[in-house]
Amino acid sequence: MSQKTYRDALREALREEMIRDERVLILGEEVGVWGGTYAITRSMFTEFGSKRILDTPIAEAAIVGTAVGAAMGGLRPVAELMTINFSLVAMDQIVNNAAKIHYMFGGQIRVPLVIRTPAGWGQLAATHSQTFEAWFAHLPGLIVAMPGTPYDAKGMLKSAIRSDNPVMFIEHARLYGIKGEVPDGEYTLPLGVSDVKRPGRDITIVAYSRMLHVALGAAEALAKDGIECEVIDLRTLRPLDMAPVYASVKKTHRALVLEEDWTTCGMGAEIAARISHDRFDDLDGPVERMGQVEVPMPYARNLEALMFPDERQVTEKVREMLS
Amino acid sequence: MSQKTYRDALREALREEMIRDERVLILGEEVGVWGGTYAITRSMFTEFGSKRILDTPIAEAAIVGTAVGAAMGGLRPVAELMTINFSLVAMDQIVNNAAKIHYMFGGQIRVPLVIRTPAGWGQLAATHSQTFEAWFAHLPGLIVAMPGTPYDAKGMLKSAIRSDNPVMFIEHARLYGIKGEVPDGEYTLPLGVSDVKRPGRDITIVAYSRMLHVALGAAEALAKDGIECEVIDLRTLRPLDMAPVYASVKKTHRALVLEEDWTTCGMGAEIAARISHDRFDDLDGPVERMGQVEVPMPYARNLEALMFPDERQVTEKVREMLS
Amino acid sequence: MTVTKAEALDWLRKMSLIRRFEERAEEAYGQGKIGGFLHLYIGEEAIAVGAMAALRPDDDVLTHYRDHGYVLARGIDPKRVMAELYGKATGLSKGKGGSMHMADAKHHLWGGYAIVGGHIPLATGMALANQYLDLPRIVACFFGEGATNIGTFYAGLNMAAVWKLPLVAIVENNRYGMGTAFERVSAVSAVYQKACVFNIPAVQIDGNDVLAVRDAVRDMAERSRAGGGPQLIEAMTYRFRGHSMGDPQRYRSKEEVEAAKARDPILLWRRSILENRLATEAELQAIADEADAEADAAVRFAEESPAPGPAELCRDVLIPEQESDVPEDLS
Amino acid sequence: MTVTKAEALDWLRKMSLIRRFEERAEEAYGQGKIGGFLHLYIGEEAIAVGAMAALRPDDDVLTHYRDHGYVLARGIDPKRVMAELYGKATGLSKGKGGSMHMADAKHHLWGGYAIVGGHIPLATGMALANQYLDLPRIVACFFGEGATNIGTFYAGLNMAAVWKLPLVAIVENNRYGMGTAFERVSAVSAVYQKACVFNIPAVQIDGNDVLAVRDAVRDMAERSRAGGGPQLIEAMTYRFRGHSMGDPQRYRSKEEVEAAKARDPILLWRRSILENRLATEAELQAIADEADAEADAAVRFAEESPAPGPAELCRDVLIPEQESDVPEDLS
Ligand SMILES: Cc1ncc(C[n+]2csc(CCOP(=O)(O)OP(=O)(O)O)c2C)c(N)n1
Ligand SMILES: Cc1ncc(C[n+]2csc(CCOP(=O)(O)OP(=O)(O)O)c2C)c(N)n1
Ligand SMILES: [Mg+2]
Ligand SMILES: [Mg+2]
Repeated sequence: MSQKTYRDALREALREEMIRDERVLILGEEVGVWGGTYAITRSMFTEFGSKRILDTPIAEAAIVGTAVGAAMGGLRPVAELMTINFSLVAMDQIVNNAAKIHYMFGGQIRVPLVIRTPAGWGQLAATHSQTFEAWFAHLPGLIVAMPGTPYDAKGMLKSAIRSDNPVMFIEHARLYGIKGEVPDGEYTLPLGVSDVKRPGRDITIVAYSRMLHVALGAAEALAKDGIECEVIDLRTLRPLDMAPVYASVKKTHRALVLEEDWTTCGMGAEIAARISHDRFDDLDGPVERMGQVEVPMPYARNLEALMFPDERQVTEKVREMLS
Repeated sequence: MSQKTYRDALREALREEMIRDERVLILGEEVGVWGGTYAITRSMFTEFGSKRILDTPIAEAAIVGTAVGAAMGGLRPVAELMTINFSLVAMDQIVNNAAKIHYMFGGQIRVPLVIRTPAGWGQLAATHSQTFEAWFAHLPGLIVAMPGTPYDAKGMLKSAIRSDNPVMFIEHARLYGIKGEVPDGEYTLPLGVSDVKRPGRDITIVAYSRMLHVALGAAEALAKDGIECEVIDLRTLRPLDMAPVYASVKKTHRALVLEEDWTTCGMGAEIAARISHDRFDDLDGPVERMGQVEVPMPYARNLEALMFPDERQVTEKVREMLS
Repeated sequence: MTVTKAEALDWLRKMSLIRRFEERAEEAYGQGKIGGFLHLYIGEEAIAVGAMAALRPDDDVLTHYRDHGYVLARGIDPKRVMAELYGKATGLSKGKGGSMHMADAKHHLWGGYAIVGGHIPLATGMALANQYLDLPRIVACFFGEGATNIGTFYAGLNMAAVWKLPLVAIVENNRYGMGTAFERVSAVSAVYQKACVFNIPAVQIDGNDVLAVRDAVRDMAERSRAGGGPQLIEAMTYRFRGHSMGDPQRYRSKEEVEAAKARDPILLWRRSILENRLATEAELQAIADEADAEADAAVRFAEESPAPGPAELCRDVLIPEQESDVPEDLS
Repeated sequence: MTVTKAEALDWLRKMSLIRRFEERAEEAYGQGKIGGFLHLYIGEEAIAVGAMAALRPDDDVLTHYRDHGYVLARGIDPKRVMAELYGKATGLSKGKGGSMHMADAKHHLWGGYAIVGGHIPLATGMALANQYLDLPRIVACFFGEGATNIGTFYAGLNMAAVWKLPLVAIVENNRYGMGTAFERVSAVSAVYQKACVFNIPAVQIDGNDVLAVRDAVRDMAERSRAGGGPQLIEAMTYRFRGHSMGDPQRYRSKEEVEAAKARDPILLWRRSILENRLATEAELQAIADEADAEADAAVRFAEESPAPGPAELCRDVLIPEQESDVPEDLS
C-alpha cells in the first residue's frame, strides 16, 4: 500500500485502463496539451498521443454526443466535462442518448461510456459551483458513481470504464488533493455497493463524496465524548445500495443524511424517504438532512462559507438528535 | 361560472394578459401560424400578429435564452417549449440564466419570464414522455407551477405572467381536454399555495397535475366503502406549501404521495421526506409513494400501460395502508 | 442512364414498398392500431432509396424520426418494421421504440432519433470510431432542414470537420419543419450554403430524383471514405402528408401540395424507366403488386404478432455488470 | 487621425486604468484577497475601450466572464469593481457575482456570463426587446473566439439575423480558448467568416488598435441601429496573461508571448498619440500616474469595505410577489 492523492489515483486508473484496452480513449476540453484543467490527465497526451487523447472544442453537447456515438461504434470513450456545471449544456445527450439508447432500441445497442466530471466550489459563484447528482440519480439507464476516497476513486473508475453501461462518474474538485491508501497493483471495486466507512452504534450518518469527510471528522470529534457514529458512504448513487444503511439504522435507530447539494429534491430526500419508509418501526426520531442553503452560490467568501454544513454543525446536529 | 377545458382556460389567460399588458409576448415553435401544436395559442396569431406571437426556429436553448434576454430588456415573455422533453436542450439557460440572474447580480436585474410547457405521454416512447418537475423544483430562484384543473391553470398562469420572477409553468398534454368550472370574469390565483381538493379524515393523498385526477378518482371509489381520503393538490412545486399537507396528516396520520415521474429522486421523495420529518409523531405508518416504473418509457401500448399507477392501484394501496 | 435494369427496378420496388407500407401504416393508425407520432415519408422516398443504393451495406446509418424509409430502403424486413409500429414483440426494437426509433444494429442502422439534431453528434462519434479503428466504413446521417438551426448541428459537424471524419450529412429539405417554412426561421435558406461554416464540400440536389441522389451520395461517400472528411448534401424534396398524424396543415395551401405531387419521385422514376425502355408497363405493374403484397404481409405479420410480455418492461435498462468486466450485478 | 485630443487621452486613460487595475487585482489574488477565477484582460484593453467609445451610453452590453475591461471602459467606478472582486458589500453585485459576473444595470451593462456562449441568446433577447419597444438602442455582445464552436452562438445569432435585430457581436480572438489554439478546434479559423451562416455583415479588425476598434464598432453599430440587423466584428488580439490565475501555459512559448507584447495596445496608442503630437510625454505620464492612483484608491476602497452581512445570503432569490402584481409572498 502507498499513500496517493485522489487525483493520482484517478490518473492511475485511466492509464491502466488505456494500456489494458486500446479501445479506451479520452476526449474533452483541455485534456490533452494542457493536461486537464484539474491535472487529472497530466502527461497523458505525451504518453498516449493525439489519437487517444482528444482536445475538443468548447461544445459539451457535442463532446457527450460524440462519446456516445463512439461507444456505439465500438470504442470505450471516457469523456471529461471540465466541471459538472457544463453538463447542463449536454443534458439532452446524457438523458436521451447515453441513458436511453440501450432500452429504446430493445437492447440492440450498447453505450459503454464514462463521463468524468468534477463537482466543487471555491468562490466560483452561482453558475460554477453546482452539483447535480440527484438529477442524474433520477435517470433509469445510467449508473452514477461519486467516490469519496482515492481508493474508491481508482477502483470504481476502472470498473466504470470496463462497464458496458453509461456511467456518470462525479468527482470533486476539493478532493483531488486528499491522500489515502491506494494499493500499487491492479484492483477494481464494484459499482452499486455502499460502504461502511466507520462503524458505530449510536447514529447512522449517510454521506458521499466530500461530505463523507465532514461526516468522518464529526464522528471523530463525537467519539471523544463517547458518541459512536456509523458513517456510510453511498459511493454509487444509482443504483442505490441501501442494505448497509438499513442494517445500520436497525442498530442505531437514528439517521442523518449529508449532501452538498440543495436539499429540496436532492439526494438526501430520496435517502430520507427510503429510510423513513423501509425502517419506519426502527426509527426513534425523524431522519435529518443537512445540505446546501437554498440559494444560488454567492461569490463572497464569507457568504460562501455559510452555504454548507461543516463538521461543527454536523456535530451539533448529532448531539441534538441524540438528546 | 361555465365549464371550460384546461386548454381554453390557458388560452383565456394568455389572451387576457396580452390585452392587459402590451409587454407580454409569446415565442416558441409553432405558436403562430400553426396555432400551437397542442392548440393553446390557436387563432392568437391572427388576433395579435407576428410582433407579439413569434414563431421560432427549432432551437430551445435560444428560445429560452432569448426570452430571458427579452425579460431583462423590459418585456414579459411567455416562451413555449413544445414539450418539457425539449427543456433538456435549454437546461443551461433555465438553470444558469433564468433562475440565477437576479441573485448573481445582487438583485439588479429582473427576469419576469414564463416558460410554458406540457408534460405528457401517449406511446411517444423514451425521449418524448418525460417530466422533470423534480429537477426544476430543485432550483432556488425558480417558481415551478403545475396546475391540475382548468380553474387553477387559468388563475395561476395569469399570476405567473404578472410575476417578476421566472416561472416554469408545467402543463400536461393529457389534461388539455378536461373540463372544469372557470369563471368568466377576471381572477388570479396565488402561486405557492397548495389546495385541499377533497376533504377527508382517513388518509392524506398528495398529488398534482394529472395524478390529482387519479387521486380524486380513487377517493371517489373509496368513499363508497366509507374511506374518506383528503386529497391535496400541491399546484406549485417550488416554493412548496406544505402547511395543508401537515394539517391533513395531523388529522389522518397516513400519507400517500402520487407522481407521474420516476420516484427515485422525484418530487415524491421530497414530500415524503418532509412529512416523515415534520410529522414524525403524527404518522401511524410510513409515507407511501407511487410513481412511474423506473425504466425509460417503452412505446408498446401494453407496456406503457404498466408504467403509471392507476386508480385501481391507488385504491388498493390505500386499503393496504389502512388495513 | 448509368443504371442497370436490375438497379432501376430495385429502386422502384423499394420506393413503392415504402409508399405502400406507409399507406398501410396510415390506415392502421386511423384504426388505433398504431399510436403516438407517425411521421410519414411519402413524397421523399427517392432520398432513402438513392442513398442506400450508394452506401455499402456496412456503412453506418443514423436518422431522424421520419425513419421508415431508410429502414425499408436498407432491405430490412418490412414485417419487423410494421411490427415495431404496432408495438409488438417481433418489432425491430421489440416494440419499445416505435415509429421514431427504428434500429437494426446488424444492418448498421443505428436508429431513428426524435430529438431534433440530437443524433448529429452521435454520427460524429461513430465516424470517429470508424476512423480510430481504421475501418473503411463511413457514417451517413440523415435529418431535416429544420435541424440546421439547432446547436448540435453546428457543434457536431464542426468536430467532424476538425477531425476530418468519414461522415456524410444528408439533409432532406422538404421546406417545412412542422408548419414552419424554412426561410421564416433560417438566416440562410439554402442548407448547403451553411457548410461554409465547416469548410466542407456541399451540394444541393434534386431529392426527388433517385438517380441524382444515388450519384451524389456515391460521390460524397467515396470522397469521405478516401479521407476527404465530412460532406454535406442538401436533397430538395417535399412532404406530401402532414408533419405527423393530425396536422391541420394550415401553413400551406392544397394547391402547393398538389403542385408538388407532379414531381412525385415514384412517378418520375417510373417515367424515366419507361422512357429509357428499361422495363415494360407490365413489369412495373408487377412491382407495384409486389409492394402491395409485401405491405399486406407486413400488416398481417404485425397483427398476428404477440405484444411484448410484461417482463420485457424492465429488461434492457442496465446491462448486468458480469456481462461487462466487473463482478457485481447492477440490473 | 480622426480623433480629438480629448478622445485620444480618454482612451489612453481608460486602457491604462484597466491595465493598472488588473495588475493590482492580480496582486490581491496572490495575497488571497480575491478568490475563485480571475480572468485578466491585459493585452486586450483596446477592444473594450474602443467599443465603448463607439457605443452610446444606453446601448446594452453583455459580456463573457473576462469582463473587468468593459466595466471600467464604460466609466463605472473602479472602486465598486474592485470591491466586487474582493467580495464586498459595496461591490457592483454586492459581492455576490465576483470577477466573472460584473453588472451595472444603470449603465446598461447587463453582466458578465461564465458559461461559454450562454449569454449570446440573452443578447438576442435584449435586442428583440429594443426592437419591440422601438427603442433606438443596440445591443453589443462580447465573447471569445472559443465561444464560436458552441451551439448557442449559432442558434442565438441565427434568430437575431432572422428577426433583423439591432445587435453587434464582438468576438475577441485572442487565439486561445484556455490552452487550445483556435485552429485546432474550429473548422474555420477566421471567425468573421463564420458570419456566412447568418448572412450578416462581418469584418476582421486589429483589436489592438483602439481607433480601428472604435471605427469598426461605430460603423457596425450605426448600421445595426439603422435597421441593418446583426453585425459581427472579429477583433484580433492576444492575451498576455494566462487564461486565469494558475495557468501553467504549456500550450504556448514564452517567445510567442513576448513577440505579441510588441503590439501592446497601450504602447501602440501611446506611440500614435506622440507621433500625431496630440500630447506630450509629460501629459502621458500624468495619465499613467492617474491610473495608478485610481487603481490604488480602488484597492483601498475594497480593502476597507465591509463584507456582505449574513442576511444578504438569502436575499435576491425570489422577488416577493406583492412587488409583482400578485398578492402572495413567495420569498
Ligand atoms: C429539440 C426538439 N425540438 C422540437 C421537437 C419537435 N419537432 C419534432 S419534428 C420537428 C420539425 C423538424 O423539422 P425538419 O428537421 O425539417 O424535419 P422534417 O420533419 O421536415 O422531416 C419538430 C419541431 C423535437 N423533436 N426536438
Ligand atoms: C460551456 C462552458 N464550457 C467550458 C467552460 C470552461 N471555460 C471557461 S473559459 C473557456 C475558454 C473560452 O475561450 P474563449 O471563448 O476564446 O475566451 P477567452 O477566455 O480566450 O477570452 C473555457 C473552456 C465554460 N465556462 N463554459
Ligand atoms: Mg423539414
Ligand atoms: Mg480566446
